Amino acid sequence: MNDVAIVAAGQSKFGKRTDAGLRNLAFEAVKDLVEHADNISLKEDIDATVIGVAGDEFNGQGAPAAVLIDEIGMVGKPTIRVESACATGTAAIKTAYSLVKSGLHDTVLVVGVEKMTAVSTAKATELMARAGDIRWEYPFGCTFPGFYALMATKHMEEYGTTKEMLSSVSVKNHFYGAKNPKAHLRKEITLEEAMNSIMIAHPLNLYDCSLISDGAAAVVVTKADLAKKYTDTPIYVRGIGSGSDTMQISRRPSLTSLTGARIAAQAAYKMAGVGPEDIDLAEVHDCFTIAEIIAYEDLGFAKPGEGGKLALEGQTYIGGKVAVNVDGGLKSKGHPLGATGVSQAYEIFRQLRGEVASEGRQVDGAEIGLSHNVGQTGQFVNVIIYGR
Amino acid sequence: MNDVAIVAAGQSKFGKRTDAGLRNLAFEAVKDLVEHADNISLKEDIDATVIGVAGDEFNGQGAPAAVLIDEIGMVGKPTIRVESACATGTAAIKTAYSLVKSGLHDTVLVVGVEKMTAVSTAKATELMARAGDIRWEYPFGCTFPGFYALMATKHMEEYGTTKEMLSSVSVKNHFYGAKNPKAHLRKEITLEEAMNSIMIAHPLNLYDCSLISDGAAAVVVTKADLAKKYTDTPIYVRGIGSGSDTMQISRRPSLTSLTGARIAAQAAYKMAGVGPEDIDLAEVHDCFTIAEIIAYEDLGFAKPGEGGKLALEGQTYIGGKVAVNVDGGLKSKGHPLGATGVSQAYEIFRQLRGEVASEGRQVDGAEIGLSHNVGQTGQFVNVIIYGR
Amino acid sequence: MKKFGYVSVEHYVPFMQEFAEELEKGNIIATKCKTCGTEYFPPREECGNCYSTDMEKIKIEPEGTLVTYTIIHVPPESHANMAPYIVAVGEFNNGLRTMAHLVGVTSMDDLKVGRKIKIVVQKLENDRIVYKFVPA
Amino acid sequence: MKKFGYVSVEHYVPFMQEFAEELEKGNIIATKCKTCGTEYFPPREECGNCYSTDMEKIKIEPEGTLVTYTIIHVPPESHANMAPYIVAVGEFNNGLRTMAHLVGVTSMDDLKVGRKIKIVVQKLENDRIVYKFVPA
Ligand SMILES: [Zn+2]
Ligand SMILES: [Zn+2]
Repeated sequence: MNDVAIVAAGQSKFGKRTDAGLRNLAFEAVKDLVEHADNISLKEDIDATVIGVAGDEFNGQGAPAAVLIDEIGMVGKPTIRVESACATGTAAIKTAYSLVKSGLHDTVLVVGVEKMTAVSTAKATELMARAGDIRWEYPFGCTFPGFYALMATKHMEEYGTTKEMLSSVSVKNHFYGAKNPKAHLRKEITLEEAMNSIMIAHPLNLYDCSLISDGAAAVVVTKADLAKKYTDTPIYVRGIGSGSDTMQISRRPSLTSLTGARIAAQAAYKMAGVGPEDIDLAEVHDCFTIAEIIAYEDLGFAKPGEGGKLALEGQTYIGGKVAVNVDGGLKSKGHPLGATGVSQAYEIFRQLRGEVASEGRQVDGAEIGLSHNVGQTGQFVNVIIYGR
Repeated sequence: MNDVAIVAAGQSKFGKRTDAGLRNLAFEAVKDLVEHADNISLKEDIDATVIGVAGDEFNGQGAPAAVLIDEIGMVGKPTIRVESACATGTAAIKTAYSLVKSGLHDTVLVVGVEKMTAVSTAKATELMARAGDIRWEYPFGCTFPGFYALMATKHMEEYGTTKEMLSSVSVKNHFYGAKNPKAHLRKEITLEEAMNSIMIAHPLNLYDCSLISDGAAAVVVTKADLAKKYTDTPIYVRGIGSGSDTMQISRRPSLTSLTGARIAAQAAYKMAGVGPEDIDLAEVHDCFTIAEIIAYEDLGFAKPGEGGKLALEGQTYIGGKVAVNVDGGLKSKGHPLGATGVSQAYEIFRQLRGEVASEGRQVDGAEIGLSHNVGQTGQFVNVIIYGR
Repeated sequence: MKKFGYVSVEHYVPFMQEFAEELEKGNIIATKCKTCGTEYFPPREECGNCYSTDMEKIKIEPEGTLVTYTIIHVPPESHANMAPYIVAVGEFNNGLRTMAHLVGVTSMDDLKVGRKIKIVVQKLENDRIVYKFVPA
Repeated sequence: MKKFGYVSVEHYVPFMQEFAEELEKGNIIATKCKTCGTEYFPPREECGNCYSTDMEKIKIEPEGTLVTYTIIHVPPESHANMAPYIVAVGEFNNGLRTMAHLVGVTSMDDLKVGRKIKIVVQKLENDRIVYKFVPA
């Protein structure tokens, strides 16, 4: 335990970044990391990079890691690109953890990035739909919101989860996103606005859906015994768990929980030696409001079927049972696929170091943070637990 | 050293596989692995998978690892897809090594696969060209053969490397590929045929270029102290080295050597505690004949500029200085991008266990094998050294 | 050559062509592994449970249950002019589930999770063929 | 909006638009980091050496050297009707290298590695613009 640490983190502004291509976004995150790092020289201290990019087709560049490491000055050093759909960012961190812990590389720079808005929304929707089974589900035009809507319908039917509960998640995440200077959509919304926005995939409306965003995030992962050389306040990786699920969502016995997330959470808690009650703040994968509610249940913050109530009662605001997505989450901060899991680490890194106070959304005294990152509809899930 | 072992390996037939999609190819490699494994149950013994696929667009399936792990019965278990262009396969093995050595997972199944022939050759050429810099080199229509042709021109100019030397590589690789039942193009060719085939990108002609193939390969990677449970004759990973290079080939100071390959080789030799003279057989990345000649030099089998002579003298046949690509190499065996690096491991696994004798291409008493896998034009290079 | 579904992007393997041909005859085919008995629907030509390729065809009975549904209002590019449409999950043969469009809905009652549905074959334009759910 | 090269697939950032506009004026622009002095050609708006974004434009002098070349006979889909064409690497300003088509070749001597070349701007159809090499 505590063998691997994060010693620096950075993030670009998320948003519809007409000013920036894939390479510029990665650079911006790394530059932000460099400017906020305590005592690290990328040129001298980094031994390898891991690049997280989910989709080539959004941007057109094949094998994108090559151009990215050149842009950020890492030419010559080993690099690997990893991809796990929307869980790409945590897959990159897990890979970096392994490279470090295995002894292959001492210090690894992780960059997660996605440029999604260069294509039309219809095209982006198309590309994301193709991450569903192209043989048996894509031919029916089921979109990403559609997949989660199938779960929402079932969750509502089985547990009495209401539209109001779904919308409460959105209201909370916008509340915090408005305070996050790097968030894509910085505005508070009312419950009424959330409930009455245009329908995307029944029962999910516009405010139930995360944004299509451009953005990047970066962290430096190193051996614990080197960590203090780079910063006085490293954050340690205490647990990593991963799970997966059937390709076809229709084949799953349960549509109200992500089996892969339960497997991942259990493994991460076990490795970290903590339970849900120990988590001070959680970054969960709210690609859709229903996904955050299911995450509460899969992570053990609520019993099965009671996630909606937790949201409605405001128990996932700061000061509640557990602070969830107080950076705005995918909903308001944005969801550049490859960046998301790394951005979760970025947020937890800053929260555990007490660096978010000036933004009015610091979880005071946070000691343990959890990152829950879901690819597609649970075919890839990584849960990572970080501690001071 | 010797902490991580390969205990089982399998491969699909490589070729233009109109009968098989991406998922079928992966299944075929895993089935082959299962049928040849000594004592392993994938269901019980595998803790996670690493999937190597280079390009989504060849096949249309986004986030392909999800459908592949479902097809091969690994649902529920952790998975990561890795990509490093044509070096994807070894990136997957390196990732699996790290996951095992780090202690996160004990036993990992690696599957490398690519379905390339579903699109036209022009489209495949286009997609591979887009792995070059889409901003500064793709706009000039430089193909993959074109990139290597730029190196060939320079190598010929600088060292007097001849067309005959290039073609000798092709003749050798076809000689061995003809003996490999899983090779794509199983026919011997004469030096004359090789030298007079149609021009693709001057000075490289058809027989200088590797094939566009469908195929898959799989290996099981585990902790050394579990290895003997699965087989009496595990093969150990003794060294791994990686390097990279500038995105734009035009910016490189040298065009007669791959800097990333030199970095990777040096690191792998150092970790393994061996040198070029200790290598009994090498699987090198002969995407083009010039690439194999440069590999001889980068790996230290020949001095700079003398790789062509090594080929011409037949020193890389079995019985020569070092046996290179005696499975046919990318040239004759085929080059399904994600599968190639895993197929190199498959070949070395079988050679070091003495299992290729019946095919008439066994390197007798081989103790140490080297895998050299290059992504794009050296932006990703992995060198892995395996030993008995 | 018949193709399955409203759109497709992947290479069409012989197995899928056979599946589409059976559909044309009105047969909705699942597969069952002769070695370990695992049933696959949608069908597979390979068993991920025991790595056998010795599979037999079994038929999907038309009567089933609506597991869940959604109404797609914002479609992907490939379905640009079709929205809104209902995508649903149905269960057949006591446990085999698949996705399809649900059509013929005339009241909210037709959308009740758990209600009886039928799976039917429908030919489309452009030599395409598909199965659909209808309220039973 | 001008675009650089014969084809492009990526989102066109303002920096590339500026580059194309300068090309139109006949200026082939490289960049130099004001902080650490690193020069970039093709140009960049960001310094990968010191992470500064404070860059100045510098001009590429037209006289250069042919580093290497190839003749593309089998082109990618996007260049389907252009083959054969010569793709070359040229060196300018004593050490800055880039790729471009080499045109105006009349003898084998024009293809000699190390020979003098010039880099010139050429407007293409469809509002595209490019630089090319010609034997000097
Ligand atoms: Zn079976
Ligand atoms: Zn600088």
